[in-house]
Amino acid sequence: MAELTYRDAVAAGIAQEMERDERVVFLGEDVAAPGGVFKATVGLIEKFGPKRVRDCPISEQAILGAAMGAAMTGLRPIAEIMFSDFLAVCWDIVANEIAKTRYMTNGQIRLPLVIRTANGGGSRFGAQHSQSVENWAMAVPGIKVVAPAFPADVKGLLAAAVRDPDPVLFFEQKSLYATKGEVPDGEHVDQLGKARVLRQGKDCTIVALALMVHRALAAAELLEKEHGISCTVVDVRSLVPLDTQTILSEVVKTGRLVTVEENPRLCGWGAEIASIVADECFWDLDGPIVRITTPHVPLPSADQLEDNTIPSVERVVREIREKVD
Amino acid sequence: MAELTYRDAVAAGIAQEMERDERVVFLGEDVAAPGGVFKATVGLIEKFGPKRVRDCPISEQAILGAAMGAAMTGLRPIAEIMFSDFLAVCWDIVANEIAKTRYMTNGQIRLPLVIRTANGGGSRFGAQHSQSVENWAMAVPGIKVVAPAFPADVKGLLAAAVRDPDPVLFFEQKSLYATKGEVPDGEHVDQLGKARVLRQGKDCTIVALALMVHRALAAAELLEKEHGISCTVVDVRSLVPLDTQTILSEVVKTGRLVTVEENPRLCGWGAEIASIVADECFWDLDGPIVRITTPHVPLPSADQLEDNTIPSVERVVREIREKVD
Amino acid sequence: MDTKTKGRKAAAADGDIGNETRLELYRSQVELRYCEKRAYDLFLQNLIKGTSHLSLGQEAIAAAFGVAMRPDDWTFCTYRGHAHTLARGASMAGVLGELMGRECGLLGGKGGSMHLTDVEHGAMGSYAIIGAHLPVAAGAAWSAQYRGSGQVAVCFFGDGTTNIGAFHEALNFSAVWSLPVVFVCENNLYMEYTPIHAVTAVPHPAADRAGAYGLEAVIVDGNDADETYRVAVKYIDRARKGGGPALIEAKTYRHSGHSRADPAKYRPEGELEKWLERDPLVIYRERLRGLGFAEGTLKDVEEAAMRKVDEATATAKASPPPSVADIEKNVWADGGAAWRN
Amino acid sequence: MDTKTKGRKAAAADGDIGNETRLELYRSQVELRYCEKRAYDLFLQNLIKGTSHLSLGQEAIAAAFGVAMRPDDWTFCTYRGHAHTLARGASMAGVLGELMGRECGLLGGKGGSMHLTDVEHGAMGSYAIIGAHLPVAAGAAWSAQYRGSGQVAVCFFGDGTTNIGAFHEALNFSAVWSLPVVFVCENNLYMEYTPIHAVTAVPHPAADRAGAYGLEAVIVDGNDADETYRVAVKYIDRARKGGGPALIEAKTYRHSGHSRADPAKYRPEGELEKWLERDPLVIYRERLRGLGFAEGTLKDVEEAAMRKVDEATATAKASPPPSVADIEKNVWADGGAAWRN
Ligand SMILES: Cc1ncc(C[n+]2csc(CCOP(=O)(O)OP(=O)(O)O)c2C)c(N)n1
Ligand SMILES: Cc1ncc(C[n+]2csc(CCOP(=O)(O)OP(=O)(O)O)c2C)c(N)n1
Ligand SMILES: [Mg+2]
Ligand SMILES: [Mg+2]
Repeated sequence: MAELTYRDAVAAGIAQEMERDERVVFLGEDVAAPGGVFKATVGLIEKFGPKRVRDCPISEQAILGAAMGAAMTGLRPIAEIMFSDFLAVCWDIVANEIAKTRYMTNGQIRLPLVIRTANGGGSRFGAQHSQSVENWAMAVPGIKVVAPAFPADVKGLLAAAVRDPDPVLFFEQKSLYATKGEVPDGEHVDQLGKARVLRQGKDCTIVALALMVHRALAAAELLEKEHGISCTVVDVRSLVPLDTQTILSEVVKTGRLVTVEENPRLCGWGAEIASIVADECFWDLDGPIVRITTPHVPLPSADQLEDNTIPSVERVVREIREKVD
Repeated sequence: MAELTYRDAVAAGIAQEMERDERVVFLGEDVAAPGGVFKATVGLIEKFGPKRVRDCPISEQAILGAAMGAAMTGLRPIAEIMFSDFLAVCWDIVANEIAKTRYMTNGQIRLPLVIRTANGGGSRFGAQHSQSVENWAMAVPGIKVVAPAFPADVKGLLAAAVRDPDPVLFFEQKSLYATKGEVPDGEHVDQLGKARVLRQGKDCTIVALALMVHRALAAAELLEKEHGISCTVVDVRSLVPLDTQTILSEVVKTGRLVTVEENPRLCGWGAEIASIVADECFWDLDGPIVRITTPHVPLPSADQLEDNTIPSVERVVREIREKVD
Repeated sequence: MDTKTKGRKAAAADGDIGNETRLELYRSQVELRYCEKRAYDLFLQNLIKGTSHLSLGQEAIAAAFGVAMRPDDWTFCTYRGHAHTLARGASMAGVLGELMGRECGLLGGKGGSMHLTDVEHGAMGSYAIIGAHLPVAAGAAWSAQYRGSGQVAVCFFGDGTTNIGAFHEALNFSAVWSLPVVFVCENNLYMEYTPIHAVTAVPHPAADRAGAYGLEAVIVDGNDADETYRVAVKYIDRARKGGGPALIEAKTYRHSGHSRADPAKYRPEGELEKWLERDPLVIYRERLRGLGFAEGTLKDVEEAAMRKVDEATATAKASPPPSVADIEKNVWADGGAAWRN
Repeated sequence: MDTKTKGRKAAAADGDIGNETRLELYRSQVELRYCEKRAYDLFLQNLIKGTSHLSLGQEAIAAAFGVAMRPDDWTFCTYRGHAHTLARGASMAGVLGELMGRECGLLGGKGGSMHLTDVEHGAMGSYAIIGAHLPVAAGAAWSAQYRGSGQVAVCFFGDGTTNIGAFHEALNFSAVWSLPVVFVCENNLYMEYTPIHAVTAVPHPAADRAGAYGLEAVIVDGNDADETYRVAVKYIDRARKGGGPALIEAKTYRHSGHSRADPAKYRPEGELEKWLERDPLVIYRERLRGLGFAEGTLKDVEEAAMRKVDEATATAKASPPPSVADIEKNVWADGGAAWRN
């Protein structure tokens, strides 16, 4: 096991797949020679050359359209959209073209491609460079949605996404790029659609994603130590496909569900999970379902404001203490 | 009271507001001389002239950008996006610019504008011309979201949207354009953020929107007559602001919630309402929350397929009989 | 004449087009015309639901490119794509069946008239959101370039499409990467109901923009199959040899309304009549007669085309509607639609 | 000199610019330079969090337009918008305060460095998604045209922005509607870290596209405040009189990296040095000296600017962080953030 940053795990995952499969190509803005604005793709151009690692104009529709056209004709492109907020400028290609084409053509066209993008807040970048938009993607049938919290998952899930025959939207939380973690040596390929139980408790099941997984874990620790509340923490990892088996069985064990979401409240992925649980585990619930989310506001920029907008460890502790007992 | 079609109620609402306020202007593709592809804006160019009613190039970003720039400098534009699916090509202007600008500028810029768009299925147009994307809009803080089911609401809510100081996304269900209903004579202005209880029952509260309101009503009638199940039907009308007071109090009365959504399942508005109810009405619920939605697939085109994809009256009846008793 | 030969002929057709190719161009145009007319009749019989966008009057372009392309080249087109899809060799019953929402439809009824696709024949999809397929065509061309396969992507779209952002991005992207893609703007003077000149800053919506991407301005009479064929061969061949993309503006006119619902009342008086005089089929038939083609030869082509259309219609009519079970099929490559375990 | 006068002067400045305007141009450039440098120092002291995009080296353009515009004209700019916002008269403490995330910030800390806005001074926002503000500027121009107010919208953006769809849509739209909007492309040779020539099909990313919208190609030396001022006056004036939009390409260079995080190692050796010789402030100072401006006059300007920057810094530093209660304020016009009752 080597220790890698979340950032380096991105490059490692891409490199692993490019090495084994000539069809894997990588394109984006400032990704090749500059190695990406988050330095997550440093070294790829040196290793694989400018034919396979390509810098693009500021043309997100062209970038994703090109990935789509290449995927349907035999390549397996990885496209970077620098910030997930910019998915809005190419949302048509994502939601109307990439996601729907296989179905509309009754399976004639397959689109094995990955869209990687830096998602989420914490960097004081303001409301147009900090959104968590994995719920935008989850709402669209036909595209898989992955959001890792740890370096090992970054590499393993990215590899799985590249090998997957369907399009995958891969959300990297930008505040996590500098975090470190153990990553298995050698080829590492994980499986899409599997949540992971990071901690077992008796009182409450916390379901979280990406950056919020870290806060949920820290909160669970505090709740246990200081308040005697024992929590399960589930890292969802993949929103589509969604590992409802794991989530439902963990909720049944504790009788309570708390979701921790970085996205603004309305129509977040937590709402979807809440609605599934409120249907399928209704008789197992011992109390209300609690959603902890960013208030339904665009994300403010100043540190003091941003830190008090995105759910913090303290807020998770506080809300669980108040609402779960 | 005059009887108007849903379609004519659109033109009537726009005309009413253009008459009273010089600042109201209207733009879109094929909306002026041609009167709109759904014929919902026939007569406006004749009444208000080409300075206030304008045909645009196929440039949705320019259309909504222009509406935004005009709104911040004193006009009150109504912009048409022909099909709501096309919101994807200008999603940046909607989600990143229009929705966020007031907040980001700390209130310096206000954007009194309305985006009207034809939403939903039923016309065999296929997956790129039939989507119900009101949940896309609901997920974005900073924009109000309205979806009327009846001609009177079309006129009244459209007028309210035009007079509202904030941006409003106004979803017209395209299968409803030909339907008729009573519309109050003279000036008619409704209020955003108010749901309407269309029918009171004892066993179950059905919450629906737009086309699904009609199916919920028909289903409720059948359930009552043929199966002795008595349902409340709530027409949500406005997703943002959301009239949680009405919804919660109606759920409390029956102890059961069923949402009927035209959108594909994941992250639909019904999930949001379910999550609110599962938190705030938990102790009042007598059974699981049921969501009836389109399966999580792009909408197929052939009549046989489309009719069996969007929730039908029969399906609502069946699911309520199976799950609510 | 099999499609392989077609390709080779086309590439050699710099000088005289040759009578075999001419007959092929005629055959294709006639088939496209008859099939579209049949589609219109099927509407009137209420056998086609939903919308539909006919290319009546624009057949010369689809035919010319169809004949000029190599079988492994790729076509990308719009909702107005029946002709382009057929011109690549797609099954006519598959096309009409799809319009009618039948099981035998190219897309099993899932896509409908606006999304005709036949990957086997290189028809890589019909796209119903304006502009979206231009970058996709660029991507296919990139894949050809990457693999050195010599394939070319041909992308059809309308005049109105030149005003949307994706057009601009795709053209610049293709030019910078020198991709083997030929963009074909069919300028039929209207977006939906609005004349293109009312919404466009330049008189030639495509040709006047070519310079913005370092490309030469190419305008062709899209109602003349020969002229269009020559231009098609020239720029497809250039792209194939690494000469990069082209942007071609083909002047044409649609005889019917924008879509099923449109009576096309916005046309100035006499405009349609003027263009009917330049009906590509009439022009071409007269030309072939002038070149010595026997009346009988042309009649044979026409009758064969009509038989083909009749047979396709019968097949499509006989096909059942798709099964309701199909609804949850083919979202994913595993054949299903599961979003959960 | 109040802003009203500025406007009138500018409109008359067809021939000689006049010494008063020259001094104003110098004053503005010096203020922008000093303030940007201060912003950089504040980073190094970790008083500015988040990102920040400096216009060091590009001040002549913001200054020239700032002086040329009428006070009720509108500016639309990008994340690299400190200079453009200041040049319209926005409070320097408001700008620095926003960068530092303080209560006194123009946006109360909500927007940050990429979204500077001061509606009172016609600075209608800084937009951080490439291309988005071009259509918005067109919309403001439409509103001016509709109301006959004679206002003009000026929209700044970079070379890299010319390759995104919104650029194309906004230019065509503005040209077709003949809107009073002046688009100003500041070509500083790079998008973020990628040279513009590597991703653009034409050598002059804006000027070579003007023809696609029926506009004349205008290139100006963006490091020469006088030349830029003349061009600004000419096209703003033309737009004001109903002559429609313009697209101006101003050649310039940024002295620092793209943003705070960027050491700009991708630059070829000697490039920065070459451009530093063409530093707009150095050029302009020399020119004024050559025209007979006394050393003392210029020193006065410089010292006053430094005092202004120092005072603004002190004010911003003294300002508290915004209140946490602000988070749920100003989503809606009622001042709140409620999405439910
Ligand atoms: C993004 C988008 N905007 C609007 C439409 C609606 N629409 C469909 S066809 C059309 C006109 C297209 O005109 P043109 O490109 O000239 O093609 P033609 O129909 O003439 O072949 C419009 C506006 C659409 N499908 N997609
Ligand atoms: C749609 C979109 N894509 C990418 C980015 C990331 N980005 C920010 S600035 C920039 C480069 C812009 O270059 P240019 O237009 O030349 O402006 P400059 O920074 O040189 O002033 C990029 C790619 C963005 N903000 N928005
Ligand atoms: Mg057209
Ligand atoms: Mg630049």
